[in-house]
Parts: sequence; structure tokens; C-alpha cells
Amino acid sequence: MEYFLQLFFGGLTRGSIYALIALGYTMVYGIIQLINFAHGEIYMIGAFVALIVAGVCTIYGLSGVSILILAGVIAIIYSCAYGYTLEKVAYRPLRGAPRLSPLISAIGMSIFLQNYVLLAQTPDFLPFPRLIPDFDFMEPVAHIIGSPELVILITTVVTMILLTLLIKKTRVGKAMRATQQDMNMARLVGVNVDRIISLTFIIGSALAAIGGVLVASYIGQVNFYIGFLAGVKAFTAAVLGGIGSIPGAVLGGLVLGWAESFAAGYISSDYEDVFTFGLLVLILILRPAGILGKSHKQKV
Amino acid sequence: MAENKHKLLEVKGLTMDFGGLRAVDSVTLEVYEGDIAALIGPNGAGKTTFFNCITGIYNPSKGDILLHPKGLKTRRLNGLKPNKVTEMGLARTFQNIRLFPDMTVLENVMIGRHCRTNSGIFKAIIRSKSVRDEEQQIVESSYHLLEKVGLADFANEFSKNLPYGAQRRLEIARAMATDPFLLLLDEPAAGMNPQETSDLEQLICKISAEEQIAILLIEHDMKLVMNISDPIYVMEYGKKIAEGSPEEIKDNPKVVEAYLGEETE
Amino acid sequence: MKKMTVLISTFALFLSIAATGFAADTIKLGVAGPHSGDLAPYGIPAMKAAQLVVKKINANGGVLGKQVELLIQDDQCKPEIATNTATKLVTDGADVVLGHICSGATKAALGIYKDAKIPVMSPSATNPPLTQSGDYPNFFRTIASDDMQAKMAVDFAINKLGVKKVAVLHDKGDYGKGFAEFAKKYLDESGKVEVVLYEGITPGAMDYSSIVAKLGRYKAEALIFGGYHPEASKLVSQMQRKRLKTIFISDDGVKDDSFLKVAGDAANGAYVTGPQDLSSIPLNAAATAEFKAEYGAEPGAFYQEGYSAALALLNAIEKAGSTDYDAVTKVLRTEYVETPVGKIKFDSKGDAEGVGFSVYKVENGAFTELK
Amino acid sequence: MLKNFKQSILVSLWFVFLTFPLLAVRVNTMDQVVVWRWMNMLWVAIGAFVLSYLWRYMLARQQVRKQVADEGGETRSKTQLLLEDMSFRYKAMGVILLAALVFPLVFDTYQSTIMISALIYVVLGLGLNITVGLAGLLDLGFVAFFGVGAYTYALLNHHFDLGFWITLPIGGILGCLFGVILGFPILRLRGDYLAIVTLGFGMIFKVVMENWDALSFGPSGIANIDKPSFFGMDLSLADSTIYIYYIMIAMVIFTILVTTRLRNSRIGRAWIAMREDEIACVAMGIDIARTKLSAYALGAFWAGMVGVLFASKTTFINPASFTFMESAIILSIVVLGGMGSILGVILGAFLLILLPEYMRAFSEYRMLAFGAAMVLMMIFRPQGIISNLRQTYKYKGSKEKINNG
Repeated sequence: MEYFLQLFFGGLTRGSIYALIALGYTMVYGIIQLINFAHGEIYMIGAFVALIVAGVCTIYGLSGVSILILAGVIAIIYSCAYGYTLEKVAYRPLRGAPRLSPLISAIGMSIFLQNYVLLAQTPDFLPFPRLIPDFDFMEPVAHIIGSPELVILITTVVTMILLTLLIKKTRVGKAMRATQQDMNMARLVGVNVDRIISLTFIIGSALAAIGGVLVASYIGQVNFYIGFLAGVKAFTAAVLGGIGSIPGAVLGGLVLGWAESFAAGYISSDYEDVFTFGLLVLILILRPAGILGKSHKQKV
Repeated sequence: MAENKHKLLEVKGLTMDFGGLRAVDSVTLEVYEGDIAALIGPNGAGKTTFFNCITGIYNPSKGDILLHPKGLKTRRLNGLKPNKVTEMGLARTFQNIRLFPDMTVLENVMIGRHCRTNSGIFKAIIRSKSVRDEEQQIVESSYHLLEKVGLADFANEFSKNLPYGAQRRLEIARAMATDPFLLLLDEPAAGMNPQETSDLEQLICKISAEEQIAILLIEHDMKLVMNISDPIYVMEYGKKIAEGSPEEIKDNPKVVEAYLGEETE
Repeated sequence: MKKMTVLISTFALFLSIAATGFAADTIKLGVAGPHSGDLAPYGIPAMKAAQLVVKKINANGGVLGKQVELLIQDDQCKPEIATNTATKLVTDGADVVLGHICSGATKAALGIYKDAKIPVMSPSATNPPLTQSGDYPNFFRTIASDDMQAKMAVDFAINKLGVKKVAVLHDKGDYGKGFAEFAKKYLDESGKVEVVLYEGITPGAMDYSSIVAKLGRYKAEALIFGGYHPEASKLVSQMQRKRLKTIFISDDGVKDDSFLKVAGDAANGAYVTGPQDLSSIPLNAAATAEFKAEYGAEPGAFYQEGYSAALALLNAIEKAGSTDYDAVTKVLRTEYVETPVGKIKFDSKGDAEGVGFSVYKVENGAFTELK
Repeated sequence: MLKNFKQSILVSLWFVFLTFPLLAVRVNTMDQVVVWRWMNMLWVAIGAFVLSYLWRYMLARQQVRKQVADEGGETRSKTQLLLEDMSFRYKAMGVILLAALVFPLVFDTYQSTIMISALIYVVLGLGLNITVGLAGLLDLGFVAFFGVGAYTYALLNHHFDLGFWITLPIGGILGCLFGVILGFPILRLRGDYLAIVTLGFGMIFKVVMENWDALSFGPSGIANIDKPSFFGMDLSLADSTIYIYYIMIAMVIFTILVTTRLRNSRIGRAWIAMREDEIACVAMGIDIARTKLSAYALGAFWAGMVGVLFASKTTFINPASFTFMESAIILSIVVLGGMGSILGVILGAFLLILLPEYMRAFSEYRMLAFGAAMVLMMIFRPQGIISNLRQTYKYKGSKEKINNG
């Protein structure tokens, strides 16, 4: 039972990070039907910026929680800035181009950003400070769920709630939903579609940055390459849940996190990625639109 | 409707549900040899969905679609894939033109010949005499069809560069290349100017007369429908509300109401 | 497109003419390894070592009175690129080659050097067959092979730590898995220890919580890990977080300052094998100081080995009096040379004599050699 | 004028802000030092300013070209028109063939090796061109088929001592088979889903090869694979390179011949039609499932075949050669060259493989440039270097009516 719980919470933690990143994929896809391949790099940049800020702060003598907040906020700001610029530079000129064009552009961007960070900083793994302290009250259960996991879970839940409120309750959220349903219609009724798309990228990037900072302080290291695999997995999660669907991304992330955790725990981690993609193929065969995705009848 | 004419298509109680929405509600319809039948009705009446059911793009929820090719066994079309339906001899065009934009006009028509030819991968690589002959024959017959619809001059243009009316005619030529005995035209005159519409009218009549292809068309242009169609079926809210000759339809109060209701909106 | 191809070939022609045109009378030291891509951290330190060595030697009058010229080629640790790289170095007239870094790339490239009669010395390719198979008489290395390390790690676990249940993990790479396979083999052969878990982990995966939980489940007293420091730091951090008391034992790929930095206090208590501590050797300290002076940072992985290989190769040429293959390899096999990894010469198979392994314990954020 | 200037200044400031933490700051937490690299900021500011002007100019040019196209004007460049001229094509082909044949005799072994690599990518590109370029099915795991071919030869050679020539077709056929295996589960998937499933397939291949020691010898790979034999003679490095080079030339010619024929056949037209509009395609009586499977299988065939040659060339393979990056490179060859265009793909392969080889001095920046090129190409020249040439047919009664350029 203890073992099961360990795997359960391990999967939950991993899954909620996947979910945070997957949201960026799914929101962007929902609006402009683009797989934003460079999203994983935004996550990496978030973590990297946080690392740099934390490093500078430590050297200039700030401490503990203030570093965490400052690093987190600046990381989010920068991720958003990168996400926004990414869309403007690499995707906006391609609106209305054949489907493959923006996808290739996205892959190109992903390669570019990886190597940009590699050249600008270092190819090495850098130590990320442990910004999350060990809480005393968690000590009795620390072998099952530790303080960082707890913080990750709470942050994720809070973020999800805020996101839901943003989308359901605010004007901007309404405009986003309208754009997602029918971009032309939304434009006709006076929604500034370009702004909404930019905003979607910004929100997605912010979520990725939160994920990046959390992961970095959880596992304690960062390098330029962490975004790729995380991005691929999160994208898989988004597809699994039904790309375009926000609850789908969360569910997909969790399902994937658990699937990986239990498969590695009860079977073997040798074939970890095989399980992941096997699961994906299986679900897509049974439900081509993903778990929560609506299967659109194509209009003829 | 003479009884001695051969019945080609028989649709009985066709129903199509999307989730809770019933787009087509037990529609019955028949097309006979030599007919130019028309299916009319206000927007959203379910006409295109009806077409999609017949041509295999949707699998209908209820009802039967029976095809009676001349001299062959009757076939039930429900659940068949679209390409199988086309192979049986039933071809269609689309409401919102679906050409292959980056292929030339001629190639678009050549695609239609695909299901009537059969050289495979290995033959294509070896390119024997028989394959080359078949290719040439595809080109010739496609070109011939282009002449028929008056597009021969544009044969080597990309289809995306054609004017709108010409694109509609190209779709008809492409459908005809599959050697159908029944042609389904989905709003062939949409977006055409009066001159183009009248050319189209002649073309449809010519196809019907010269090629012995029966035609079922969806159309909003009442003048065109009244000029060439018999019988006419009228749909509203997924249901068939009337059928008959142009005169009968003109005087049918239900039809008038359906259309007037729409116009006052 | 055709015009372009012609253009390109003409361009290529010019390039090759230009390249040969510059052929001055120098000793050419080829340096091959990953200098870009995700494995670059393992290749760049050796490259920088070569640059520093050459700079110093040239400042002191070069080798045999000639200046040493560096031919640096990136192989990204990929076998197919390594063959191109090797061909390039051969064609450019490299006299000796320092490289490659990854065992796979080295294997792919060696055949080409062998045909061209060029001695090759790797600072890092630890795969045992490279020397033991006898297929590559032109191959030398300044690092000991995997099986030696594995043997040492296993002996240490059994005799010094006295553990009975051991888990063996690896990172699915050629280096890590090779090490793990040997470790498992020696553990099984000892008959005193039970291998409770043998598995590969996915490098770059977000976390290793499942595998860490598994360690607890099988009550492994020690974990022998084959792989590099990023995964090792992740493993020890997570083991600490899960309050696991399993002893962590790993290989030279982990004995890197990055491991200490990244894993922080979680690294304390871990054991790693690695080349004997030679910082007492003046040359070693000097090499580190040189790097710090030049780049203002700590040298990375395989820096000392790369430095040693460059020294050994150039020294052999100097002693041989020429760049002749037989003469150079003979010197390498017979004459000792002072290097940052000790006073070494090479055995008939190409392994360095005098390069030994020690077990290190991480204490207070530093590696302490256990005598 | 002033507006542009102001805009460029803003762009420049924005990029300075954007790159500030990563380019200007370098923290060393151990030694407690922060290195401020202010010069970098200056370069970014100047670079962004200049590039923003260039960017606007290029976008404007793009706009003009689009307008010309909309008005039915001639948008084909002179090169393109020249390429559509058959007599020029034959002449050019002759010249190139001649150049290709004398190449290894004129240049040194290294040049030939590089050329072999480029030719391998030509074949890979032409194979993927069938799947992506003609049939429009995105495949991000193409390298797996390449791996299948390479492992086929390595294993058959290792265990049964089978020679290169026997294995060559086997590799191709196994590639085909795996193409079909991949094709089946994803027949029902829409375009975007293909991306992730094929990517996963590529990764699965690598993971399996890493772990299934009994089959693949795991990550330590298979060494000492035989080079192609030339009537049982032992060839020196230089000679065997030349030999492989000629094999490769033959293979490229064979590939070009077959893919051209396929494209201009009934099957090829079906692929293109499917790419253009799947629904219309199926409504024209084309069996989508079969067409898709054939596109995957035939694309994979080339990868499998050239994989055999790859293994025999490097004489050592391990799973590290078959990463996602390879798939991405092959895909960019197809896309940058021009999807569906055989000439374009060939040129794309040469540019993408040879340019980095000859610019090794900038090797650190090569992936950076590579990524940037993919983005810029999509924005400013989406049809690729050489866009697809239109196919014209001869028919009776055409005579002077043909108005092809």
C-alpha cells in the first residue's frame, strides 16, 4: 500500500507538471490549430531565468521566500515575453499558410531557442537552488509525499482554479472562448483576434514558466535541453486528453503521469517511453479525438 | 413519372442524427433513369447532410439507401465508404468547391479516372506499354471531358487559378470522369452570375441527354430548378415536405410557407 | 538546382584548394569530440585542454621545433558524424588525434584512423572492447576501462560496505549500461550479494520518483548506478527526499564537480569511483589553474584526461623525433610521461599503466579519496 | 520613415529586454560572482535594429508577390521557367551526371565521404518526400525506418555473414513492412495527431534498440560491420569510399527514377489529391486507407534501403544515430527544398548537409542557424527553394493549344 501511494503521488506530481505545460499546447491548438513545438523551450527558458534571478539574488544577499517570489515572477514575465515574441515572429506571418508551414516553423523555433540558451549560457547542468523548504509537518509522510510535491500540487491546483476563473468569468476569457469556437465570427462581433491569440500564448507561457520553476526547484537542476522531452510528453498528454480541451489537458497530464509512474513501478522503467506512446496510440485508436476531445464532424 | 423507367436510386426513411440533433428525418426519395431531380429547401434543411449520407461520408442512423444499377444486382449503400459508393456509379460535387488546388485542371479530372483504372505500384515503376497506354487513355478521356464542359483551354492551369464558375464546371467534369450513372450536384449554380447559370443549365441538360446520366441536384436558384428539374423534392427542418413536378411544387402551400417564412426572416 | 550544384562543387573545389594551400610545416593535432549538441559538456573540456596544452607548448618553441596546429572537429558523439570527422582529420593530415569522447563514436571512427596509421588517444572512451578486442592497435586512452571501474565499485560494495542487497541502474547509454552490465556480472559472480533490481532509467525524464520508490520496496541497501552526473544528482536528490538510506555508488561519469554542485547536500555519503586523486601532482594543479586563469571557471569532465592525452601524444612525437606511426606508438608504449593523471605509459593494448581508480566518498560537498 | 525608425528602436529595445537575463548575465553560484556581459546587449540592440528593417522589407516584398499572384500574374521566377524547359533539363542532367561521376576522382576521400553523407540524405529526403511532400502525411519518426534498414544489415551481417547486396533489398522491404505497421494504427488519425504518434514511433524504436540487448546489443551497438564487397576484394579506405560513392550515385539515380515515375503515375496523383483534399479525394473513388498505407510503405522503403548502406559505410551503428534530430533534419530537407518537388528535395539535402560540413568553423552556431533557417524559410519562401513544377500532358488535339510556360 505504501508503495502504491508512493507511485500514486509520484505520478500525480509528474502529471500535474505535464498538465501545466499541456495547457499551453492545448490552448494554442484550440485557437489556431497549431502544435506549438517550441512550447517546451518556453518552459525551459522560464526555469533558466528563474535560476539566473535566484543566483543574482543570492549573491546580493536576499534570502528564502523573497527569492522564490522574485525568481518566480520574473521567470513568468520573461516566459510570457518569449511566448509573445515567438508568436509574433514565427507564427503570425504564417497565418493562413498551409498547415505544415507553422509546424515546421515551430520545430525550427524549438531548435533555435535550445541552441540560443546553450550558446548564451552553458551546455552544463546548473544547480537550481532549493527554494522550497522542507516543512516539519510533512516529515512523518515525507517518504510518501514530500514538501516540494505538496507545493507543486497546491500551486497547480491554485493555478488551474485561476485559469478556470479567467476563462469562465472574465470578458477576456469569453473572447478567448469565442475565438476558439469560430475565429471569423469572433472577429465580426468585435473581438480583437490578434490580441486574443497573443494573450493565449502569454497565458500558456506563464503556465509553462510556473511548471518550469516548480520542476527546477523540485529536481534541482536545469540545462538547455530539459524542455524538449518535457514538451513532447506534455504534448502527448494534451493529445491524450483531447487537444483543444482544457479539462482534457489536465486529465491527460494526470493520466500520463500515473501511467508512467505505475508502469515504471510495477513493470519496468526500461521501456518507459514505449508505454507512454503505446498508451497514446491505444487511446487514439479507441477514441481518435482523445479522452475528452469532441470529435468534430468535418463539414463538407 | 412513368413506371416503365428504370429506378436507379431509392432512399427509404433516411434519418441522420448528430447527438441530439436530427438533421435528416425519415426522408424517402427516388431517382429514375433520365431524371434531372432536384432537392430544394431553405438553408439548414438538411439537404447537404442527405447527400453526405448517400455518398457515404456519413453513416445514416436509420433507413435504407438502395442503388439499382442497370443490369446489375441491387446494392445497399448504408455504411459503405465514399470511395465504394463512387465505384458503384454515383458521383458528386461539393457545395463549397473542393478541387485539388495545386493540381492542374487536367489532373483534377484525371483523378476521377482513378477508380476506373488499375495499374498499381509496380506497374507504375516498370511503366510497361500497357501502363503507358492506360495513362494516355486517361489523359485523352479527361481532356475530352474538359472539352465537354468548356475548359479545354485551361487544361494546364492550376485549378486554384480558375474563375469561380469554371471551378464549378471543373468539379462536374471531375465527377463525370468516374463514369457515374447518377450524378449528385450540390448547389452547382451557387455564386454564379446569370450568364454562367444559363451556361450551366445547358451543360446539365446536355449531360443528362448525351451521357445518359441521371442527375440529382441541390439548388437555391429557383429559376434553374424550375427550368430543368422534374421531379422536385422539398425539405425543411430535415423532413421532406413536398414532392412533385415544378407546377405542383409552385402551388404547394407548404413550400410557399417554407420559403416565405425564410424570406421574412 | 543544377546550376546550384555546379556552384557548390566549384565552391567545394576552391575550399579544398584553399585548405591544402595553407599546409605549412606544422605538427597537426586533431581533436574530435562533441562540441555541440546535448553531449557537448563532455567534449568541450578536452578540447579546451588541448588548446591550453598547445598554446603552452607553442610558446615554448613547439614540438621538434615546429609549431603545433590544432584541427578541431565536432562529432556530436554520433557514429555517422564521427566517421566524417575522422575522414576530415585524416584528409587534413592530422598526425595524431585526441579523441573521440564517446565510445560509440570512437569505435566508428577508429577503423578510418587505423587505415591511415594515425595514433588516437581518447580521454574518455571507456568501453572495454576498444582496447581488449585487439581490433584497434592505434588506440590509446588516458582513462581506465569500464570493467575496472565496475570491479572496483563492486568490490567496495561487498568488502567494505558489506551490503547484501544491491540495485543496479543505468541510463541506457553505451557508457552507463556498459558499466552496469559489468557491475551486475561481478555482483552475480561474487555469490555474496543479491541483485534485487536491474533497470534502465530514461535520461532527461522529469523525475525518478517511481524508481526511487522501487529501491525502497526491494529494500536495496546499495544502489550502483552507471551513467552521468545529471541523472545521478536527480537520483540522490530524490532518494534524500524520500528519506531513503540506500547507499549510492556510481562511476567516473558522476565524479564531476557538477554532481556536488547540483545535488548539494544530497550527494553527501555517496561513493563514486574515479581516477586516483592526483591533485597533489603539481602538473594536475597547474592544469586546473591554467584553465581557471583562461576561462574563469572550473574545468569540466575529462579535462585532466584530455590534458594528459594531449601531453602524451605531443611528447611521444617529440621523443620519437618524427610523426611516424610506428615510432610514435612505440614511444607511447615504452616511455613514461608526466601528465596530470600521473606518470603514465601505455600497455600493448593501449590502456594506460599508472592510471588507477580509487573510490571516493562525498563528504561535506567534496570528493574524499578512500585509501 | 520616422515611424519605421521608431518601430525599429522599439523592436531593438524589446529584444534587449528579452535577451537580457540569458545573454548579459552569467551567474556562478559557487564562487558567488555575477558576470555582466554588457557588450552582448549592444550587439543585440544593433542586430535587432538592423534585422527589423530587413524583416519589414522582406514582408513587404512577400506582400507584393502575393498580390501579383492574386491578379493571375506570373510569379514563377526565371529559374523556375528554365527548369520547366525540358531540353534545358536534359542538358543540365547530363552535365550533373558527368560531374557526379568524376567527383571522387578529382576530390579527396574526405570530400567523397561528405558527398556520400549528402547523397544518403538525398535518398532519405526523396523517401520522406513521398510521405510528406506528395501524400501530405506528416512523419516525425522517419528515422526509425532508416534504423530498421541499418539494423537489418548490421544484424544479418553479424549473425549470418550476409553480404551488402543481398541485404539491400531486404532492408528496403523491411522498411516497407514497418511503414505499413506504423500506417495501420494511424490510418484514422487526423494530420496533427500524426505528428505526435509518428514522433512517438521514432522514440519507441530507439528505446527498444537500447533495451532489447538480445536483439540489438543495446547501446554499445554493433561494430565491425562489413563494407560493401567488390568481388571479394579488400579495398583500402580511399577505394572503398569511392566504391560506396558510386553505389550511392546509382542508388540516387534509381530513387529519382522511381519516385518520378511514381509521382507521375496514377498512384502519385492519388497521393497528391489526398494531400490537397482528403474528402474530395475519397469522393472521387480513391481508397484512402490503401493510398495512405502505400505512401508510408513506399516512403519507408527508401529509408530502409539507404539504412543498409549507412550501416555498411560507418561500419558501426548504435541507437544514438537514430534520434529525433535526424527526423527533424530529414523533414527540413523536404520542407526547405520544396514539398513534393524532387529537384527541390535534392537541392535541400545538399544545402543542409554540405553547408554545415563546409562551415565547420561556425559549428557551434550551426544548429542555431539551422533552426532560424527553418523559420525564415517558412515565412519568406514557404514553397521551398524549388517549388513543385507543374506537370503537363500531351493529348490529341492539343497541338498549339498548349500554353504552358
